[in-house]
Amino acid sequence: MAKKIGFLVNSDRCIGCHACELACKNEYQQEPEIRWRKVYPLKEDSFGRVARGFASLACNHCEDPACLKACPVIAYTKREDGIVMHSKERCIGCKNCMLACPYKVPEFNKKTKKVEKCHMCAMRQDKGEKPACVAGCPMEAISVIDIADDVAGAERSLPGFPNAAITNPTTRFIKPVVGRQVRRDA
Amino acid sequence: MSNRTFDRRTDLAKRYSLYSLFKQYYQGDWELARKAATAIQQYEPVNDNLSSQQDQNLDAAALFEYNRLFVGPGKLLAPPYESAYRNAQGLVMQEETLLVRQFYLQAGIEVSNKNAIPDDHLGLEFEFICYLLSREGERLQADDSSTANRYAALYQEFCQQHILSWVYQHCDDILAHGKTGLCRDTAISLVRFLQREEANFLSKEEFV
Amino acid sequence: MKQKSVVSRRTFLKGAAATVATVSFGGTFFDFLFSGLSPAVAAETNIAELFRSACPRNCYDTCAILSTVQDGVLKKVEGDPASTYTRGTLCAKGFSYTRSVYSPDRIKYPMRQIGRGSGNWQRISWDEAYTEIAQNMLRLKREYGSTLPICLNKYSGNFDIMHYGIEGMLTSIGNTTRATGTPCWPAGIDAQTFDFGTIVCNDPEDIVNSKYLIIWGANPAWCSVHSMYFVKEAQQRGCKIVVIDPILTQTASKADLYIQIKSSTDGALALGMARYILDHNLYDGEWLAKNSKGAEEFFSYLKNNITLEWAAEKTGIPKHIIEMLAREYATTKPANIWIGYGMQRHTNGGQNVRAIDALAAVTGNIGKSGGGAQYAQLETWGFKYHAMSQTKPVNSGGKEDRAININNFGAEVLNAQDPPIKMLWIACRGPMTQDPETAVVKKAFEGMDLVVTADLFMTPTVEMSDIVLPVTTAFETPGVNVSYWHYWMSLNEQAIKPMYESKNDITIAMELSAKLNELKQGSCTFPTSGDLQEWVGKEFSEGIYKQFGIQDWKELKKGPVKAKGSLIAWQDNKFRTPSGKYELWSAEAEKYGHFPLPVYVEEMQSTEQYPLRCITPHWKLSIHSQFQNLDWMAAVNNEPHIEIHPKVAAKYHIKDNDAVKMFNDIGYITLPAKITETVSPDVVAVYETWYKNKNFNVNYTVKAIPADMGKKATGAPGIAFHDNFVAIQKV
Amino acid sequence: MMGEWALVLFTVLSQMAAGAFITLWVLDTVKGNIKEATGTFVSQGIVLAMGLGLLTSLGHLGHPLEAYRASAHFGTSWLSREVIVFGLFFFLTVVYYWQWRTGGARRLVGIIGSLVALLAVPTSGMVYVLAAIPAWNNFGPIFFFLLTAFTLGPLYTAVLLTLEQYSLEKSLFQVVIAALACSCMSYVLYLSVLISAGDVAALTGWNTMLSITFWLRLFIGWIAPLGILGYILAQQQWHSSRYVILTFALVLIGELLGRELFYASAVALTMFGL
Repeated sequence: MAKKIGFLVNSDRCIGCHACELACKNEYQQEPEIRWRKVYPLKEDSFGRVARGFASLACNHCEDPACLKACPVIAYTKREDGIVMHSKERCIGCKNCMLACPYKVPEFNKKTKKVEKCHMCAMRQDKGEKPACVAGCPMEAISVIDIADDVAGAERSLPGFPNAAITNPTTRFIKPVVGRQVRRDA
Repeated sequence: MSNRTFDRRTDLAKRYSLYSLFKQYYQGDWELARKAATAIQQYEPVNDNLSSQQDQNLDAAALFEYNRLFVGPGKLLAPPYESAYRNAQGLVMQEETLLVRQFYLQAGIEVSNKNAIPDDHLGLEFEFICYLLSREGERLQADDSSTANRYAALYQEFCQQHILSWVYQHCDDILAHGKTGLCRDTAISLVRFLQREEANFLSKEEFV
Repeated sequence: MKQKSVVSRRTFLKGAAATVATVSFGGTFFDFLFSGLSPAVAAETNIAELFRSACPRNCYDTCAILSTVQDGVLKKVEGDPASTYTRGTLCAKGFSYTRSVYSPDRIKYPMRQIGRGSGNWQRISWDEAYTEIAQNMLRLKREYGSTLPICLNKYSGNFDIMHYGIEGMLTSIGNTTRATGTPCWPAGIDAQTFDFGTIVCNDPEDIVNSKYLIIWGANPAWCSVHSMYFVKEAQQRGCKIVVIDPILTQTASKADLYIQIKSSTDGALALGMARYILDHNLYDGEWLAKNSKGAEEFFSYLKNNITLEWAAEKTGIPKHIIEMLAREYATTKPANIWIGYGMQRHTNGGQNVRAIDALAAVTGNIGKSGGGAQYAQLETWGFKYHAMSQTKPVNSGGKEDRAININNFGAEVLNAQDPPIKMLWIACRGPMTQDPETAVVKKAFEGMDLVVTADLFMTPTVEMSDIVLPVTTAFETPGVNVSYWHYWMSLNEQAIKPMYESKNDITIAMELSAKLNELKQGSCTFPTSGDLQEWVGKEFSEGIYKQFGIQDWKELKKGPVKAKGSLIAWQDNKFRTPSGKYELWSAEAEKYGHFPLPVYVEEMQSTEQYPLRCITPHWKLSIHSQFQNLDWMAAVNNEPHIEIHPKVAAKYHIKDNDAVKMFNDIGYITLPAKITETVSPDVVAVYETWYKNKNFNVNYTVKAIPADMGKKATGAPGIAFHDNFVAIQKV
Repeated sequence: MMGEWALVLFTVLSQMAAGAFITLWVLDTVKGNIKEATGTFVSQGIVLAMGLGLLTSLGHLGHPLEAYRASAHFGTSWLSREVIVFGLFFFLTVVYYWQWRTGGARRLVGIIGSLVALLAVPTSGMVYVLAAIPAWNNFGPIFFFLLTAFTLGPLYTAVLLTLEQYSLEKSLFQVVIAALACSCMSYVLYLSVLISAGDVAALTGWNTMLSITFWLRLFIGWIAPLGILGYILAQQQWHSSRYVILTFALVLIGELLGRELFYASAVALTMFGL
């Protein structure tokens, strides 16, 4: 059975520098408002002590994708390895997938009047290369893993991440650990 | 020479000279642009004579406005680049510019200062049209109407695929930001001329 | 009437290429002359070529880049995997380079502003620009007897070695005025110069060998992204990461222990720890005896003047924490301290750095892998500076170049006398956005006969100039780059042709020199011609070849190279101080009017009227005024904000995202509030950068208060950027 | 979220057409006193409304010309099912109109058409029942879409009938009053449930409550028409077309405003509070 892959987002290593987001734009030279990968700031007190934390998210390539179900023209297909592909040719720009996706991943391109989203650099991975965001991350904070093997400390969600039960995303997270703090505002 | 080809040649000559005036207007040098703009008014008079009297300080204002619209150094108010209107952020040397480059190449033409001046600069696009029209005229003279028609078809294709897809918007920007008569009148004349060309394409559909 | 057709019949498209050459035929109204276009020569080549580039920005990491070019167009940039420091990655700014090379806002042609600041620009040719500049220079030389009225303000916009040709250009005209010093790191450099003799740091890849690492007033997660990989690696190998910073920065969020010290009291903490180390006999007496000078005096100063209670009260850190910190630092070997640049931008910045250096010395951590007091290094900058070293013309008036303080530029330009300053040449700099007291800088600009600025974009500085010269980006011109932190050297090949009419600064120097000599023979010694590649080659010295183990600079075309030896600072314990030892007691410091010992100097305090300290660190998506104006960056964030502690915000009834006015006696800014517990209650944080079309410049509120040190090594004291006291109110 | 005019128009018009079709069929079977000319006119009005609805829905698409492919994924996509069912319904309205005109056997088509109409409106509602949008992830969409059909539909038929001088029945207006009252009460109830539910849903609730569109919808869409209908019944004025047309207009505006609110209220799940 082909291995099912997904993103591992290690927010403990991530320093919120947006290199992944810009590496993706640089690879595909997209329009500025199109952001296939976004670095979301986490609420500062979501891990006990206050800290600046981030989660870098693109498409979660869900196991039962809401976009695929909602799309009236079958523009979405899920590959053997789990990557959810979107076909530019089939899309008619009805934006139904944008409503259905709990993670607001599909984006409407005003020029092509169609929706587009991250495809986990399927072509690069087929050539054995890492996705542009993974290759571009200076902290090696994001990687592609086989979701079958359990990575130490990997969880299915982060505080603030929409309920994973809806579409069963393949993205796995590692929570940041915040060290001891000697503060003067107690 | 049947009078039909004769009319076609004089019409072609008029269009050719108008295009070369617009080319001169857009090639960035203010003196040439000013002369071209006044010449254009003879061909395509914008008859509200209010704006026709040009005195000295109005002329300086026109120069600064011309630069603010097309040249710089700040953000261009009406950038004379097709990519400025075809991709959201007006980035040059992207897909749009390269499509224009392929079109030039089809006709055996390329930008002499390649990769320094974006291929889709309006001055260059008009120059390409002048080249096509001149080839058509030359072929007509040599009575080789089949090649002439093909140049005319190439011109029409280039106009529809590129010029008409953005120059109207470009002229709207000029009218929105331009205050002095000169730039505004040239923009109005350009719009009228292109509209006639467009109408001309439709009527020519049955003719060719 | 059928004319015999001259051209034989061929298929239309194939034939078009051939007939195009015979196109211009005279006599008919169809004659057509090529101007911008020409017959196509080569068929379109769409094979992708790879070029070695290097990021020349003012940044610790100076990344090696691989640029992909197709048919003369830069398609994308990637990190060069050959460097073990950047490991094939860039940062957000690096990845956005295609947007600056092809930005629609780039300045395309030389232009002349009719009425400085009026916004009315006229396009001029390069020749006209050179003529007006040269005529002005010669006129000033005639009127004032020397070229001293011409003042150059150039610094960190582009640290490519070739850009030192700009200084060379000014030298080749005669004695000129130079904005000297650096706003960035001078106090720290002087401090380490008094202690060690100069600034040398370990190879940052060595951080993984540290067992204890204090990151003191630095935020590598924003300003040296690739170092954070090694900090994380060290942490995973068991190294304890301690971050000391008034703001809980992105780096502090990754620390094992974060200490929210009161800003500008770092010296007190260091001395408190030193006192503890002394009392508990945790110092390395043997190393001190052999390699240091003034240890006894330092210890007696500690005994008589420093108590842990005082240090706790001064720094706001509980005594037991200081004791724990001192014990852990002294007993875990090797222990490393990374001293940040932000921390030395205070009126006692230099003295604080010396106190921290003393900690490393007292505990014998100097010269050790995984140890030391890291600040910066200029060891890999031993080039010939061929482009910079020009000879002054024989008839140039004045004795020598005149230095004015870059950190008080506006005032010093206005007050300059015999001769006054009448012309500015600005390159690789943005005084109108980066200098303190912007109003004074503007006044200085207004008083000039001629202001020439070489820049890529329409910045506020360009708006205040008469002539703007379009310059090339790093991808359009050859060069070579080294870093002030890591030990790699990267060649910067010319990947694409210069866009529009932009030129490289060396070309500008050559052509201006030609024009000056044309107008008045012998008025400029700068060579008037030369291939830029050769210019790069001429920069390489024997020392560089030996240090990097290469025979010829063209080997760099195969990839960046790393310095071969001396990657651990002061390993041989030979210090470049007068005594050859680590000088706790520095006579040199005394000579420059400082205390010989790293004693504590009182920090600047807030006032009744301006109770809050405004810290203005770098912004993560820009380097000063670069990058934030690009569309991709604006898509991520296009709004400045002021970070305020919830307790402070409550006092002023400010809620998240409310518009806040931050002001003091010289200026004010208005921007949205961000309520966050990551700043301390007595501090607000506003990140300095330039937003393209926003009237935002935090420097409106920053006074040109000099830092304590900087004169010795950099020619002028630094700026106490973070001693800026403000008040806030809800708008 | 997506206050798209195209969707507002499409949903309101299609639900009106469905309601009108069922009303016409009920009147025709129960009363049987509708002349063929009148029936043709009314059914023609229904075809027009449904056709206009389908046309406006194209305005929402990035590529309208390829809308025909939107029925491809009926296996899982409620949008495909909506396209198919309403497409079928539109076809049936045309056939029904044809039967009225040629006097053919319209009973059968009427029954099937009404059933398809009853199926179409909830299908259209299901498109919006999404886990990603808490405010919609309940019976709300279907319930309110049906209420639109049963308030606007009968009134639209009533207007068409009065234009053909057909004397209307009191019972029709009673149905409309019941539907309007039910719609108003359940919406207020729905809002209070939202507000008490907390975080994202509460946000939606408050957004709606505080918007002027809500208050306009309340007066124009519910209070004014109910007042008029009450007056009509009290004064036995249900024959005069003036009142019927006025009520229809008010309810139409009310429903359009209501639908605008419905779309604007779609506050999706936030990502890390953004």
